[in-house]
Amino acid sequence: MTVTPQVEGLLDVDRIREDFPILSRTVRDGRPLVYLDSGATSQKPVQVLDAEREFYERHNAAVHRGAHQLAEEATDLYESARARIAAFIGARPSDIVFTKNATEGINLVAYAMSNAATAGPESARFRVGPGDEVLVTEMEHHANLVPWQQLCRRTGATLRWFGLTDEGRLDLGGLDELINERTKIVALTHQSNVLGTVNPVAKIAERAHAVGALLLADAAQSVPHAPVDVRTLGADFIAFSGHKMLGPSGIGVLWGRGELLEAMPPFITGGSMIEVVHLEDSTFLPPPGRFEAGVPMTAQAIGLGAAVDYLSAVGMDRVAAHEHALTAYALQRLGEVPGVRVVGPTVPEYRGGAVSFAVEDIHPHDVGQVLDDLGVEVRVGHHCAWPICRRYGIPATTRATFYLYNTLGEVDALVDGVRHAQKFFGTA
Amino acid sequence: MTVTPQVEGLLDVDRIREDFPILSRTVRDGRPLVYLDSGATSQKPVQVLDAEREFYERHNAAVHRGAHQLAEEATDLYESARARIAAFIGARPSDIVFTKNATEGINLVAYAMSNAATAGPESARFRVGPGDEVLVTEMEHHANLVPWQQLCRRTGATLRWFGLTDEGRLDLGGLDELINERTKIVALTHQSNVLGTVNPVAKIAERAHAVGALLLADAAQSVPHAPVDVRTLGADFIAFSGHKMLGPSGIGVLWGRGELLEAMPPFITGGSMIEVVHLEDSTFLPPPGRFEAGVPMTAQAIGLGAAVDYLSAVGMDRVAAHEHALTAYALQRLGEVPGVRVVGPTVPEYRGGAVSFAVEDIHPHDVGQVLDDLGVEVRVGHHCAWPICRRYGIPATTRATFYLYNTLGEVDALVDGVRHAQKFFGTA
Amino acid sequence: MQPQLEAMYQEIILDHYKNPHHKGLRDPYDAEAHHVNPTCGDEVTLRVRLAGVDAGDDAKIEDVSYDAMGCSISQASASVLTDLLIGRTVGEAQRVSEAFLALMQSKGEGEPDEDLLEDAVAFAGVSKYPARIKCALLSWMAWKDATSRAFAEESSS
Amino acid sequence: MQPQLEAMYQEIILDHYKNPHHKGLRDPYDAEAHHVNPTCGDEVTLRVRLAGVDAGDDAKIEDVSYDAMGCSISQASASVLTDLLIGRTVGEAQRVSEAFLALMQSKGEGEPDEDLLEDAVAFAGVSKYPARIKCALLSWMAWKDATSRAFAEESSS
Ligand SMILES: Cc1ncc(COP(=O)(O)O)c(C=O)c1O
Ligand SMILES: Cc1ncc(COP(=O)(O)O)c(C=O)c1O
Repeated sequence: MTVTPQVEGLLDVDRIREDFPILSRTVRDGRPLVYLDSGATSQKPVQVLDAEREFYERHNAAVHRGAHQLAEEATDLYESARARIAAFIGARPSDIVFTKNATEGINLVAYAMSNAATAGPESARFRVGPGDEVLVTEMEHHANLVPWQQLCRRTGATLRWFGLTDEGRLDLGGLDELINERTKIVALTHQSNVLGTVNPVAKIAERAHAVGALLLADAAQSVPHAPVDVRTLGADFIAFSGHKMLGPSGIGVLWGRGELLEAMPPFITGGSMIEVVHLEDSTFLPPPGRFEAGVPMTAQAIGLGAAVDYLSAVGMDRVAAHEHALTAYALQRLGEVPGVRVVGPTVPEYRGGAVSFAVEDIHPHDVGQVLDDLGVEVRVGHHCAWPICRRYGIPATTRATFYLYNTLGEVDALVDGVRHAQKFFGTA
Repeated sequence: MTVTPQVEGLLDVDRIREDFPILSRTVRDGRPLVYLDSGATSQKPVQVLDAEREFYERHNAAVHRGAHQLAEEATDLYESARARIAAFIGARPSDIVFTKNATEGINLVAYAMSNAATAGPESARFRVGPGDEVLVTEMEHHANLVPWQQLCRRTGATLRWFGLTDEGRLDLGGLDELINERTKIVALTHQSNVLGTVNPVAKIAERAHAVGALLLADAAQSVPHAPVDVRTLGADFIAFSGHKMLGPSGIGVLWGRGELLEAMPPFITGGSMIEVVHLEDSTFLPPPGRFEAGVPMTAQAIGLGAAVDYLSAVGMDRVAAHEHALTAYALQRLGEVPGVRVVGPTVPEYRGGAVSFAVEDIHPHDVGQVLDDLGVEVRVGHHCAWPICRRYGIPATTRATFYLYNTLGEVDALVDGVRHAQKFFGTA
Repeated sequence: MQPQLEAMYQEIILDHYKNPHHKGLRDPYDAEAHHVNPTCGDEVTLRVRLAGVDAGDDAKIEDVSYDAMGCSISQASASVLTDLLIGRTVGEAQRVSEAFLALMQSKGEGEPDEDLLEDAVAFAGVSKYPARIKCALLSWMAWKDATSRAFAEESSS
Repeated sequence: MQPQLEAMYQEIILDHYKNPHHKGLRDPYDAEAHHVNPTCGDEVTLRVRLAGVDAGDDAKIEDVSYDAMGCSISQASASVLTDLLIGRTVGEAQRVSEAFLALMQSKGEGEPDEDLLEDAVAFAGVSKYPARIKCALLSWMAWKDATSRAFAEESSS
């Protein structure tokens, strides 16, 4: 075991870990859990679990529908959560829509764009058809790729993409050609869940706006890990998931510029999003109501409200600094292991804490199996971003991701585990 | 106060109520809570809350994605919940899809039908276009009306509907004309959330199938309150919500016949629903995976699993009998109050426990306010089924809905409250 | 009868509800607005008749007429609105409207200006019930809407 | 080295992984199938060559060749498959395949038939790891698929 060095910017992890009951459990024959898979989903502090339970035990009712006291209390809690979550990203409460996950948020925009074809003239700017272009990148999570493929399929528009450099950055060489007057929307990840790369959203948005295109940033991996302010980000829409940022499963957020949401046709329709309903036809509420059909994810929104309170109390800049330190340390230590190749930027600048790597002559599944056996839980596979694997000519990767509750010692456990795998398979 | 009579079929409510912490709270200046709004959303037993919490504190991970122990445990719990929920309605596990609520389930089918236009030939039977007809009823919840209006808007198909009789039943006089060879799908509620009416789904399905049409039953109000078996119901699809059946918010179910789901194009797309992804195009998993994009509502599915365990332990036939007794009693006692008119069937046969009524010369909002002041929580308004109000020429109704934790004494409190409102507003 | 209930349903409100003032749609009018409360289906159609539209805030409200379907609170509020606004200038009416809105958002803690709001102070108790605030505001929103339409039509003609 | 890990990565498995049998795609063949594990991206392309396709279950498996990209478990499993199935009749092979599937679903509790499964019994430990079962089954699923294609092509020609 390596002696843990003194590193700047680390949080008081011992105290934080007390809030996360799962982190004190053991796995596989009594090994302490080393959870390095927060990029897939994060663990939850008791504060979040308590907020949800308190809601169910004291205030549960259908929001925005009842006139009785429970319904009032539930509505208040739900809308107060919306206000705090909005503030967390510098947004107005009426500009955030609750979805079940980031995936639904992205689909909402993609479907609104095809629905614009049969909506009123106020939605004209969202219409897409043959000749129009939709632009993504080669590093997108399937959640920010497949919905756009399907939009193109429904409308006859053309899908194009930014390629990647060997270092795991976007290749912006063709920026001005790729974003042109045919481009209707640019959909790109703010932070890659595989490479860790943080993309220059503002710069790309500037070009997109210059040609009248919209820009959606997939913020599923950025909002949980660093301060994000929609007033300076440059994007017109962002989507993220609660479960990756200490919140419950089953809740996500779509933020959009007010004037865009205002003009957008609905996606999922039903109760609570209507203004007047006749059998023949209906009219719809202004946002965010227009996009929240049915009884919503009430307890989950309240849980996510508690999660952003928790993150704000720690401070998102401190969360980012902590992860930056862990990432730098992981890049350095993995770099020292012969036969290990990091896929993605090997410097901690403009990158977040997703560290993917290949171990020579050992398939990631086998690396993961050895790590799991040691209690080190990482993810292996294509991480829902298959085109990245194709781009770098690898079948899959092993990926470690960090959060505010991880330690340098856990990075050591990862590196030790990789060396163990090499010994086990006889490659080193 | 009335002396509570001896009635057949009642459950041991005292014991049941101990499982529901919220039912022992007070509202408005210390009044005991009389919760008669389970039709909007039900309360949750500790068994459900414990199942969710236990998941988060012990097993939380992203399902179907990881190879480590937590991911295995989470996947097992999620799929075991699916199997038990499927068994609860007599279905195969692979034929149920988790959605965020019933509304999403209905939208899934409606969007799959418009997506069929640009999907492969296997989806041909779902295609709709000009000349085709979509059939609903005048008693639909907006969740089972607006998505079909929008499908017609997207595709140019025509929306038609069954009217209602003065007694609050479907007017099936025009059955053979309304369901004809142009009909692609019939979407109707199994049990009305306003009138309480239980519709003859099997009979209507028989006619629909005879002309090659599909039938979707909105089971949001039936599955929570009575035994439902998809093998005998006659429907091709049913949708329902967890939050109305003791489960958490943020989870719903769409069931479909296996061979239909198999042939249906996806709705929401992204991670976890794909087979192979290229930048240009992707292929999709078989059901149910194809319809579950993104990290799912894991804890909520597990919570809903605990809810169906709870309901099964009580026995759905006994739940139905209990509600039947409460409903009969409520219809009788409300019938004795001068100036009160029940909207919907006034006999408890072929009806569930939603009792809507009008109080002469007092607006439902005002009735509801007086009741709320007494701790009796009912719903007032159009209950997301506006066309019903138009049909019966009333602006809104007051609605009481019952569940397994309600008592005859609570029905008495409702009736006493209505009389109190009449005194307060000087109408009796 | 509960004290809370009495606090909400002040005699003044019940009086306006039972005997609404200025009810019914009247001609002539400059603009009309139809507003609906989507949660409960309450509806109001409201017309305004202004004198001197080109005087802006100094235009005088000659008439406000309405037809409404809804609960005691929304009905009484419409009736009180007509009492308060007919005969005032648009500028004065806006101040009244803002004061009423503020009262409704006060969660039962407001100190209403009786001189300005007159009978409308009776609605203070309503502000404790979020679901009913919309009822109280329905006709006020329709009035605002109708008034801005009246100005818009004037300026486009 | 953990006992659990050893139980999974039996020497036999590691041997087949490092020195796979019958690897590579060969001609002639009657049918080919390409299978993918969507969770991790592992892929196998597998060809079968039958003698006497019209004999049904009595047709003899002359060759099984494959190309695979994936982890030790999926590679070793493909190698073991070829050892077990080449030279058998389709009917016998189906029994082997079913026995292997049953072993994989046994959650580590299976009592594998050593006479039937030979080297494949080494995969018993894999059945405790749900995420790896798919790896072990990948080539078997491809074989089933290719075989039924071979029959389908025969009957349609
Ligand atoms: C008959 C009926 N259908 C559909 C729904 C919609 O359910 P949800 O809002 O949970 O999607 C409801 C409840 O609101 C209902 O009562
Ligand atoms: C970059 C990125 N985008 C989108 C998603 C999709 O999030 P979810 O599955 O919660 O919808 C994820 C996580 O899986 C992600 O990492």
